[in-house]
Amino acid sequence: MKPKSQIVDETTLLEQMLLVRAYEEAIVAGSVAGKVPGTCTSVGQEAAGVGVVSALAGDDLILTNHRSAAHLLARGADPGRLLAEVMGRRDGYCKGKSGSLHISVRELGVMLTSTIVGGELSLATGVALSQKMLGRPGIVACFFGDGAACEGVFHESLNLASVWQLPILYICENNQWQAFVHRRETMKGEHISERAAPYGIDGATVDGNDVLAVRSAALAAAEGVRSSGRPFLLETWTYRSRGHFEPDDQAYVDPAEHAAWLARDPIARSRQRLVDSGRLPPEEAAALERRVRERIVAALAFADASPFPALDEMTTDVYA
Amino acid sequence: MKPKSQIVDETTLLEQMLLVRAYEEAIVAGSVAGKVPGTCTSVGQEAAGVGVVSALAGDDLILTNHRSAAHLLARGADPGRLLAEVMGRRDGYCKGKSGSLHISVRELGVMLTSTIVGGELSLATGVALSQKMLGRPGIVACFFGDGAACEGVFHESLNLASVWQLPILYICENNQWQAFVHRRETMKGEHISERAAPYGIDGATVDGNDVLAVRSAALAAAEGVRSSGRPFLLETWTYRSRGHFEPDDQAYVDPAEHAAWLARDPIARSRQRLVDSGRLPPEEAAALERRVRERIVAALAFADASPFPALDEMTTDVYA
Amino acid sequence: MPTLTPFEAIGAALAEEMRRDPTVLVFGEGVATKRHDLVDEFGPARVRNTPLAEGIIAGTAAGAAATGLRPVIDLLFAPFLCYAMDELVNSAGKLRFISGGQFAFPLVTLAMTGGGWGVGAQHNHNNEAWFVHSPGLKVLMPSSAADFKGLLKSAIRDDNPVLFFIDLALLHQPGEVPDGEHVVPLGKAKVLRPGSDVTLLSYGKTVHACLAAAEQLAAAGIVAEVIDLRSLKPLDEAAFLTSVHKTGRLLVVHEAARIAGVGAEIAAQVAERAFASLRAPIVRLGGPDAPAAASHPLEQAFAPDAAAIVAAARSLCR
Amino acid sequence: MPTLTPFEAIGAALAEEMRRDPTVLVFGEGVATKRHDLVDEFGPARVRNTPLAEGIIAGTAAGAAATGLRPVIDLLFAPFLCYAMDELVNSAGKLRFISGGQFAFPLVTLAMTGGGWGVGAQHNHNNEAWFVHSPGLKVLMPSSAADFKGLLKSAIRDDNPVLFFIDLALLHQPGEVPDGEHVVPLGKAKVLRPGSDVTLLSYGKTVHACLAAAEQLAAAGIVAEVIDLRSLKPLDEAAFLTSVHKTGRLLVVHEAARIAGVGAEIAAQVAERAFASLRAPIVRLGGPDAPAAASHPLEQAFAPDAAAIVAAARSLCR
Ligand SMILES: Cc1ncc(C[n+]2csc(CCOP(=O)(O)OP(=O)(O)O)c2C)c(N)n1
Ligand SMILES: Cc1ncc(C[n+]2csc(CCOP(=O)(O)OP(=O)(O)O)c2C)c(N)n1
Ligand SMILES: [Mg+2]
Ligand SMILES: [Mg+2]
Repeated sequence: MKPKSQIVDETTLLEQMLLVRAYEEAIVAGSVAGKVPGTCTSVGQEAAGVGVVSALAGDDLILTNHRSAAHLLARGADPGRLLAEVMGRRDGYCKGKSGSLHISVRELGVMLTSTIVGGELSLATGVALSQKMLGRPGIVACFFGDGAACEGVFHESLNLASVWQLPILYICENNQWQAFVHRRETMKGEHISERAAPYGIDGATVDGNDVLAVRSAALAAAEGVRSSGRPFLLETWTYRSRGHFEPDDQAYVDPAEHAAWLARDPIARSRQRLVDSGRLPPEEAAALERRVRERIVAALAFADASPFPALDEMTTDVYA
Repeated sequence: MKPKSQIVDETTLLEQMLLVRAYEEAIVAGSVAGKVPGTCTSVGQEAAGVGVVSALAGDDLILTNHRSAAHLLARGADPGRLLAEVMGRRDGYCKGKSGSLHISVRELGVMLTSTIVGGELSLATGVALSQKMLGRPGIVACFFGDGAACEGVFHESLNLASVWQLPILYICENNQWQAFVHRRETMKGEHISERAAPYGIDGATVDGNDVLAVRSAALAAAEGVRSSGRPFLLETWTYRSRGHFEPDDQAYVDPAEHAAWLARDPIARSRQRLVDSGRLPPEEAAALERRVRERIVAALAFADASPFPALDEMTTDVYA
Repeated sequence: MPTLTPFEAIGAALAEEMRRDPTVLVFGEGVATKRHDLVDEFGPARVRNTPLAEGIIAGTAAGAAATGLRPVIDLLFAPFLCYAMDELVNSAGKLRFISGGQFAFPLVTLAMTGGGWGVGAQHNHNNEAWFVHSPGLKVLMPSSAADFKGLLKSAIRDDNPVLFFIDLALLHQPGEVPDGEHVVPLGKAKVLRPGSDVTLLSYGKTVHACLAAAEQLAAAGIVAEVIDLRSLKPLDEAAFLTSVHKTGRLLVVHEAARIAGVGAEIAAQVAERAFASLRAPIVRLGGPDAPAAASHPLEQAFAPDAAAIVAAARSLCR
Repeated sequence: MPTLTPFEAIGAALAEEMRRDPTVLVFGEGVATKRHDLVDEFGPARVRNTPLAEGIIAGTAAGAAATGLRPVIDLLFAPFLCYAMDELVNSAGKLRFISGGQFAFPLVTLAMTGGGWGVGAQHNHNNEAWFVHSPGLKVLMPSSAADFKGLLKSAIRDDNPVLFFIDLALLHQPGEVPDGEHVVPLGKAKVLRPGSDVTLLSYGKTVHACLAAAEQLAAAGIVAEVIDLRSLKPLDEAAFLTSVHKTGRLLVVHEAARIAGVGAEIAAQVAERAFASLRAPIVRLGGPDAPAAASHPLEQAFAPDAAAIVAAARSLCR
């Protein structure tokens, strides 16, 4: 069976990217207004997240981290329930207990999100072991950052996945930043994908700001993992346009580098390509953007109307 | 200045290897007799340890682990004080508090031995940072096993040493075993030295059962670290002939592999080469062996005569 | 009743639970070598050696537990848990709550601890109190072969992450284990010897020191009640409160450092909830605030012995 | 007296100690970005950003401390200490003892903790008790800007590994800091408000809740003594024993989970050593045995507040 994700067209991908952007801009605006807690946004990285998720099958499982909006929304998460979670409300996917940093949505296969950098890498092997031993079809897509690739558990995870032949698609979103530190300060070499070979794992790097390139690299990689049952490391080469966490004045960022990457904004590029090729008339593009913004307005209203959890929720869900 | 270690001849190396062997055989015999606690021996790996230590300068520093006899003895540690430590006696290098697994001898530059697998890798970067920032000449030689190369901190250590340009000679004694598990079960590929490249570090593998080969590889590697101020990863390819810890029936060991490696015993090879080439007449070799055995007999007597520490030593040396 | 060592009792519990439930599996450094009988019966997929990397062992267990398996992992010695704290505490312990109850973590972590092998402070460190202080985790530390088996079976069936501490000194001490299905519930202490003058509360090997002390105290006319806590979390509060209401005197004993150890929690609870019954100060006997030495006499002196317990109990009952 | 926030007080302490002693250096994830004034003054070799890897940060600090440097490391949030437990506990805490005193580990680890930022249980977890229970380590947790500065300076000068916990809610609350050389010794609690009826003992931000409670209690005719522990290890036992001898009643308050928290150690010590002075049960107020929620009202309710302290104190003094 061909997974349904394989029939996605670029307009759908653009819409998803726009949704992610609008969602995060709403959070930024809300946090400036003091109505929404700050978060880690993925502005500038939408293609990397959306492109990979679009290449997954419905029964594949996702593990992600603190910078998860693109993964969640592309997977079909409801922006209202996500915003409710960010705002600590009862209708959030995690009942408001998580907040923005570790949102899991089990019903969508987004499992065990951890904000401990590297946490998802340590858990992914177990999830994949379950898939393999219980004979379930889905592979495991594990998203992590270039910073996480400095944690020792990255190495432990890849090594175990290789030795035990676990079906994991590792996706490193190399956004050049590790909180307030540039990748250049923390590692030699540019590419995390090069770190796969010593474990007997194949790796590749793709332009993470081109949603079609990401999608096709991810389709190939996921297909490889699926058919071989072995891990693969895909690096999406991208850039975190905003700060690490809202608010962040980005005073530490080189303006030239920043500008160069802004010029490669994944949403503008995809929109341009669609419009230029005639696949998306400008007025339809505008309508798309309007629709997405309306969805977010409604989502925000939903979240805002959701009550805070009752105080006795402080001690529920601790033990099974 | 040429470090004095560079004028060592093979007979000296053989003597050191014989000393290590005799020392560990005494421990094995003592533990069978119930007089000495069991230890992790390095029988079969003597060339790897002795060859590297012989290539270090006097002001270089060594970090090692639970399997440290060759490093300590080649560095000049007194077998009597070592045995006293193994036996938990007051005259041990660590007052009997360490026992065999984490013997440090600061006066010889053997620092911060940890029996936590990977512990020495996490500490070596700090020792090297001190050397570098305080302008001290010695490099840091950090010994670890193939098993330790599975711990995440191996990756963290190499990455930091590379990024901060720390003068560390990493030496992986790949003895094929990780306690009761063969290397084959825990990693793809044979060589730990291949794991250096992604961090921008050079690596090499040498026949760890040929003391001259080890020595010359280590001399070159140490010289490189010394002159560049950068790390290097040297793998000594060897075999743990005895069990992980005494006693150990080695029921889990493949007899064919074991036999093949025994045929490459580093002491027999070196002795043979010296005798065959006429550099060491057989009767001198026999005399050497006798001398070494006599030293160990005396050392054992010294250790046995050393009292146990007083009970109030239980709470000294905890805080500075 | 058959006689088993705790090592054998653990093996029996593993085998029985693996037979009962195909989702139970066990992995760790050398566990397939050490328990090759399990490999023979259940195959290499369910009994696995791992690379030497405690973090990923525990993380893998947590990920597997949340998605349908029931892993038992052997992390060997308690100090090695230091490499697995994120996975045990931040993941297994917290992600159920953080996710609003979306996941459960039925996983058991085995770790040996305590003196007896002369291997020093990086193998011998009773850190069980850390896990008692960490949310979402349960903590066991049995003192008899029967409880090793019965508690491990319960731990495997429990839907929460359980730390199962093995007092090294007991591992090869044979004891009777009831035939057939023998399951001991978590969170239940056991009164090993009833008494009226003083409560001796302990867990792990110092339970045996308490029993020996009680024997000696009896000769001196002091009737000590000896309670084996067994489960450090959940704590059987009713058991020790009931006992102190009766005896009015409490001595808590463990090998772990006294400072901020499990004994502190018990003393604090009693000082709050059984205050009116107390006839004497609450006394804790525990290890010093020091790493454990390898040297045999020092290692042995670390844990409170029967003589110290007798002396403390006598002075309480004076 | 100048007014500084604890963030600034930490910066001032670092700058002064780095000026005084060229072997002091600071490193961590983003510390050179966050404290660029220190980079300007002391250069990039002594103020370093690191890769994102807490284990090697702490291990490097331990190795450097043993060989001539005096590192201060910033591990950001207390739950991230989980990745550095081996290096802090097994290496820095134990290798002095294990080596028979050959090494010392003058190193300071900074970590933020507690509610206030709505970031949930993987950033907010008061695990200071773990380190109190670990040999060879010292543990500090100040409540005032002055103590942030004075204790950090002492910690840097101390020859032992010190865990320095920063209560997040206090970080940007300005307070007066004495001019010039201001050093606060480790191991000394501070009586913030003398009293005779009940002792309120706390550390970190709940000290302020205790002060507010004392104010309200005074209005009700109950004279509470408020003590800020400041140093969790070494503990100033004389300070709280003296106070309880006087008041006969003890309430221990902290945000950390009650179970096996630092309050348990204090309650246990008092129940042993000031038993005869006690006129009421010892009560502990602490967080629940649960991870901290991100949701604001739940996060805030985690830590005991003044109302809870007043209620508990009143019932003690009834
Ligand atoms: C163990 C741990 N250390 C530090 C942090 C703080 N922190 C959160 S995100 C982050 C940067 C992560 O960088 P990267 O992995 O590249 O992901 P990105 O944020 O760039 O997506 C840091 C340092 C953390 N959450 N967990
Ligand atoms: C963190 C940790 N895990 C496990 C152990 C138990 N252990 C001691 S030595 C050893 C094997 C180490 O293998 P390797 O690094 O190859 O060194 P070798 O013993 O072969 O010299 C193991 C598993 C330990 N001491 N520390
Ligand atoms: Mg990044
Ligand atoms: Mg090995």
